[in-house]
Amino acid sequence: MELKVIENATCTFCGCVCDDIELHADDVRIHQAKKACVLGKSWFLNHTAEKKYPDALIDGQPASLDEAIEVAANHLYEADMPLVYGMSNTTCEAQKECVAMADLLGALLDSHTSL
Amino acid sequence: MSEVILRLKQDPVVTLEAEVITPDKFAEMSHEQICESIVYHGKRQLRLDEFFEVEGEKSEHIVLHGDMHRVRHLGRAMTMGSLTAHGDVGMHLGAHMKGGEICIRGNAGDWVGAEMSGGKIHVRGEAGQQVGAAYRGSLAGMKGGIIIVDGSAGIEVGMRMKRGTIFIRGSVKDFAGLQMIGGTIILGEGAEIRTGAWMQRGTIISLKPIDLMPTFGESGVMNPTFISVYSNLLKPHGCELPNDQNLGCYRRFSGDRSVPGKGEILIWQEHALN
Amino acid sequence: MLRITGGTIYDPANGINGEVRDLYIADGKFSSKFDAGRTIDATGMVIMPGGVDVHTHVAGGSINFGRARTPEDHRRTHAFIRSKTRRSGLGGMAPTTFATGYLYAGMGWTTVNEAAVPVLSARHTHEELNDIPIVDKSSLVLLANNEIILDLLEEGEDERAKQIMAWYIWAAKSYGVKAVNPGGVASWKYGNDSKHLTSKISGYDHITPGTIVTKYAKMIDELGIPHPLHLHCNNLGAPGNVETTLETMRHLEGSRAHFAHLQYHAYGGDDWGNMRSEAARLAEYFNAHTNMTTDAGAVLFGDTVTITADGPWQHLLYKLTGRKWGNLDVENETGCGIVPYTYRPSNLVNAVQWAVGLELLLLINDPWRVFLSTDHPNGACFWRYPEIIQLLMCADYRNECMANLPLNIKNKISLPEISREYTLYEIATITSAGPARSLGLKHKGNLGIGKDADLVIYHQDKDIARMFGHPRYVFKGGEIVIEEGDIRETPDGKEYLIQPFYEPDIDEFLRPRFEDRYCMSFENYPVEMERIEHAQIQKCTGDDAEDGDSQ
Amino acid sequence: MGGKVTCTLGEVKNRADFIVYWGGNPAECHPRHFTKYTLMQKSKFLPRGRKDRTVVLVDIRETKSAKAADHFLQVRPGKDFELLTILRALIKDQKVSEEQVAETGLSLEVLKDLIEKMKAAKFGVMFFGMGLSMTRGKHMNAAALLTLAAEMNAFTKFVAMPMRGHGNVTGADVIMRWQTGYPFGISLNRGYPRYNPGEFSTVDVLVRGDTDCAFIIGADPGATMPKPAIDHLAKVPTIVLDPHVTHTSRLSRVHITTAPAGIAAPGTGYRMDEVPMPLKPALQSPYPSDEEVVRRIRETIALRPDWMTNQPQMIEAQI
Repeated sequence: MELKVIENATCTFCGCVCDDIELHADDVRIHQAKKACVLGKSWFLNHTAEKKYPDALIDGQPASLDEAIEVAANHLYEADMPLVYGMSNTTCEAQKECVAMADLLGALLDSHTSL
Repeated sequence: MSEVILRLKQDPVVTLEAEVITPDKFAEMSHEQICESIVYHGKRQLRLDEFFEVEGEKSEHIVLHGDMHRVRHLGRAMTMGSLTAHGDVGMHLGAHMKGGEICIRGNAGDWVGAEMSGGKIHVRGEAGQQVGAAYRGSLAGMKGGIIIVDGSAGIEVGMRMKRGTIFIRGSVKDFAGLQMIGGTIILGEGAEIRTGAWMQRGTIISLKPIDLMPTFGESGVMNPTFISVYSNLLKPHGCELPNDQNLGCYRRFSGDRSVPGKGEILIWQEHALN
Repeated sequence: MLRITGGTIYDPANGINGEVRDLYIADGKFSSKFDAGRTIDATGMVIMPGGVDVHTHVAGGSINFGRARTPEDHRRTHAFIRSKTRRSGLGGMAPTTFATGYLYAGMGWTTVNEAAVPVLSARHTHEELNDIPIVDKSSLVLLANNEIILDLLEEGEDERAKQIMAWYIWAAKSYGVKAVNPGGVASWKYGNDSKHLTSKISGYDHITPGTIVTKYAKMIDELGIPHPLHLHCNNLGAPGNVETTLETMRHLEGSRAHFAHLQYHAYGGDDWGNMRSEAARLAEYFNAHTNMTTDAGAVLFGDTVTITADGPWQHLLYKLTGRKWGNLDVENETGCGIVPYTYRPSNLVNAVQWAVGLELLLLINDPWRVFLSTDHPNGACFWRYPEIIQLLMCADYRNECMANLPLNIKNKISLPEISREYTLYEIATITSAGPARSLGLKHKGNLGIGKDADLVIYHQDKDIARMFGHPRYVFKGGEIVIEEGDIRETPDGKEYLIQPFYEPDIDEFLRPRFEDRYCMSFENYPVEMERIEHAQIQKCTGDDAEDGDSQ
Repeated sequence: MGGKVTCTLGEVKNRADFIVYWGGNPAECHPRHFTKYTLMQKSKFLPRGRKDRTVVLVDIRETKSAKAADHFLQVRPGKDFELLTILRALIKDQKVSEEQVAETGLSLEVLKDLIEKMKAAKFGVMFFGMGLSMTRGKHMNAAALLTLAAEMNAFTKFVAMPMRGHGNVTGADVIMRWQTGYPFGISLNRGYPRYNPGEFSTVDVLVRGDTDCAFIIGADPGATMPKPAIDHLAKVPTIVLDPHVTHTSRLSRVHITTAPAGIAAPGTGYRMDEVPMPLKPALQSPYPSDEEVVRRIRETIALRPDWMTNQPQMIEAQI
C-alpha cells in the first residue's frame, strides 16, 4: 500500500516543537518520522489509529462517549470547587475550551507550569 | 464590651472565603445582616449562618470558635477593632490590614498579614508561608504594623516588606526577608537557608546562629543602642531582644551584594562561658 | 429593522454638524427607509459614528508578555464577572482579550487597529484578536527591521524588497505596514541603536534609517495599501528628538505617511533636565504638509505598562526607572520591550509629555489629520480616552489640571497659551471619521446610507468625561451591544486584511533566505486563512474595485 | 526588579556566540535543540557555526550534554541559587571571597573566567531546565537566572529562556494569560480570574484537599505527583481525557479516550519560545479530539441552571 506523506509535520513531544518532520503513514500507523529525534520517533510511532481502548470508562467499566460526557458534566456541575488541570499534551484549541469551561464552572485552573 | 461571636457549626468541604468577617463590616451590621451576609464555599455563594452560629451584632469586636483552617481572608483590610479566633484559621489572615488587632489562639495558614500596612497580628500557634509578604508580582509586601508568631513559620517571611516588624518566636524556613526593602524581621529560633537573599535595605535580627548567603559580608560585632530601644518598644507585645554586652553581642553582616543592597543581618552571639 | 429618532447627529464624513435627523438601520447597515421595527427615541441625545482606534496594542506576543509581567495590576483593577453568555475578564493596564472588547465597546469604540505584529507570531495575534469580542479589528505588521528586506535594500534590490513586503503582509494576514524605529531595532540586536536618519545600522553599510523610511513609504504607496506607512520614528522619547522627527517628515514629502504617537517625538532640549515641548514647531510643519496624518499618543498621569517594539528605548527606560523589564527579540523581524511605568504630575519630564500630547491635538488645525490615541497602553490605557476628550473640550478644566504641574514647567510648554476648545463635531472627527479615513475603511466612521451601522448615542452632559465614558447606547453592526452601561450582546467582530499583489515566484526566491534566518518551516510560516474568523479582505488601489470595500 | 529578557529561538540560531545550559540535559531531553537551534547552526553572523560559539553547561552532574559543551561547571546540588546570586554580585564588581564561593563547589577563578567570557560575548543566551526550576528554591532559582541575564545587558546583549518540556505547556501558559491575565495557578470561583501560586496551584490544592472534583487533560498526575495529592485525586470524582488509559485514568471516575494531539488531532502548539506552530495530523483517530469532548462537556453544563445569580456585571474592587 502506498504510504501517505506529510511534510513539515510538527512534533509536540517536547518544547522544541520541531515542525520539519516528514511522516509516512498508512491509515493505522505512522511508519516513518524522518528528521525526528529518538524521542520524537517513538512519540509518532507509538500512537496509532487503532481502537485500543473503549471510548470511555465510567467507574472502570466501558461506556459510551455520550454517557461519559453526561456523567463528567454532572460531577463538575455538582462540585463546589472543581479543578481543571493539565493541558500539556493537547492542542491550543482544546486548551481554549478548557479555559472556557473553567470560566463557566468557576473552577480552579492550572497547568504543569505550577509544578 | 459587646462582641459578635461566631461558632463554626458546619465544616466547609472546600475552602470558605469569608472576607466579610471583619470588624469594619460587622460594626455596622445587625444580627440578621451578619447572618445573611455572603461567604463563598468554593464556587457557591452561601449565607454566613449556614456555617456559623452567630451571636451579637453591630460590634467591632469579633470572636470566632472552631477549626477554621479552611476559612480564608478573615479580617481582610480591617482598619479597627479586634478579631480573636479560638482555633486554627486559613490563609490570608489580616491581609491588607490597616489597623486594629488580630489574635489567633491556634495556627494560621499562609500569607498572614500579607501586604498589611498597620495594626497588629498575633498568632499564638504556627503560621504558614509568606508571613507579611508581597503577593506574586507586587512591588512591596508589608508596609507597616506588627506581626508576632509564637510558633514557627514557613518560607518567604517578610518577602519584599517595606516597613513594620515581624517577630517569629519559633524557626522559619527558607528565604526569610527575601528582597526585603525595609522594616525589621526578628527570628527567635533561627532559619533554614537563604535568609535575607536579595535584600536591599532593612534589618533581620536572629537570636540564634543562621547560615547566610555567600553574598553577605561581615562588618563587625556590636551591641547597638537601637536594639535596646527596639526591645523596649516591643516589650508590651511580649518580645524582648538580648543586648547585654556582658552576655553577648551581635555579629553584623551586610548585603545582599548581588543587588547590591544595604540590608543588615544581626546575629546574636552569646559569649562563651569560661 | 430599527429607527433612531430625534438625536442630534455629528457625522463629519457627511458634513453633518449637529443636526437633528432620524437614522434607519437594516441588515447591519444604515438604510434609507424604515418599514417596521423598534424605534429608539434619542431626543436630546448626541449621536456619533462608533469610535475607531488607529493605534493600539491589544493582542499578540507583546501585550501578552506585558500581562505576564503585571499580575499586581490585574489584582487592583476592575473585574468583569462571567455570565452564562459572557466570559470573565480583567481590565487595567493590559486588559484580557474579553475585557478589551467590553471596555472599548463600553465607551462607544467599535473598530480597533492593533499596530504592531511580528509575522512570526501573527498566528498568535489573530488568535487573540478572535477573542476580542464586539469590535472589528485590523492589524499592522512590523517590517522596518526585517533583515531579509533590509538586506535587499542594501543590495539595491528595491523591486524585490517590495514584492517581499507584499508577501509578508499576506503571510501575516495583516492590513498594513508598521515601521518601528527603522533600523534601530536591527541595531538593538547588537545592543546598539540608530537614533538619527543618517545613523549607521549595525550590520549594514549602505542603508540608513532615512533610506528605510523613504523607500518603505514609496513601496507601500506603489502596492496601493489602503493605510499609509505607519511610522514610529527613530529616537523616541529622547530630549531633542524633534529634529529627527522633522527630518523624517522632510524625507517623506511626496509620500503618504501616518506618524504614530507623535507626542513621543516632539521634544526639545538636550537632556532630561531641560527637555521642553516642541509641539508648536512640529504642528506648524505638519499643518503645512497635507501628505501626513498622525495620532497623538497622549499621556495621562497614572500607572501603566509601556510596551513597544522599540527594544533599545525600553532598555533605557528600565535603567532610568529600575522597574521590571521584559524584552523579547524576534528573529529576523523585530524586538519588543516591556517596562511598567507611572506618569507623575510632579515629574517634570512626565508633565511635559502630558502637555505635548494635548498641544499637538490642539495646535494641529485639521482634525481630519490628527487622531485621538494614547498609544495604549504606553501613554495611558485606552479606557481613559473620555478624560482626554474632556481636556480637549474644556479649557477651564485644562487650566485646573495645569495647576498641579511643577512650577518650573513654565517656558517648557505652550499649553497655557492655547484657548482652543474642541467641538463635538471635531471630537467625532478625531475619534472616528478621521481614523477611519486614514485606515481606508470607508464603511466605518460614517453614518451614511449603506455604511456599517456602528454608532454611539450619548446623553448630553456637562461632565464631558462622564458623557463619553457612559454612552446611552452603543450599536455595532446595527445591534445594540451596550445600553446604559450594560453589555447586552457580545457579537464576534470582523477582521480586516489585505492581499497586495506579488509575483508568485517570489516564494522560491525567498525560501533560501528564509531558511537561512528562521528556524521554522517555510511552509508553516504563513498564517492559514481559515484561522481568521470573520475575515474581510479589503482591496488595494489598483485592484479592480470601484470603491475599495468588499463586503 | 530585574526582568525577563528573552528572544525567539531563531535569534539564538543567528546570533548567540555564547550559550549556557543550566540544570538541563538537552542531549537527552531535547535532542534536536543543539542541532536545530543552538550549537551546530551556521548563520550570517556566525559563519563557522559551532566554532564561532562558546558553550557552557552548568549542572550537578556530568550528563551526556557535557560532551557537547566547551566548559562544564559542576555546581553542588542545591547551590544554584547561591551560585547565580554570586554571579550577579561579581558582574557588578562586588566582593565575594574565595571561601564564600567554595560552598557552590566552584572556585572564584572559574567564576571570574566565566564572567569575562559572558561580558566578552556579542550575544549571550542562558537556557535553564528543570534541574534548576524544580529543585529547592523553585521559581526563585529561575528568577535568579532571569535576573542575571537581564543585568548582563548592562555589558552586552543577553537573553534567557526556560527549556520547557511537556509539549504544549507553553500554549496553555500563553492562552491563560490572554484570556484570564494569568499564566497558571488561577481560581475562577468568584466569577473572575484570581492568581495565587501556592494557593491555587494543583499540588497544593490536592494536598490540602481544597477541591471536590478534578478534570485532568493532557497530563498524568497519577504518575508524577506526590502521594497525598494522588490520594486526594482518588478520593474525589476525577475525570480524565487522554489518548491512553493512564495511571490517573485508573483512579478516576470517568475516563474518555481522545485523539492524540498533533498525530490525529489538528490545531496549534506553542514552541518553548512562544512561537505558535500549526499541527498536521497524519492519522485519523477513531476517537474524538480533546477540543470536541471539552466543548461538549461545557455545553452540557451550560444547559443547567446557573448558580451564580444576581452578580454585577463588573466590580471595582477585587478580593
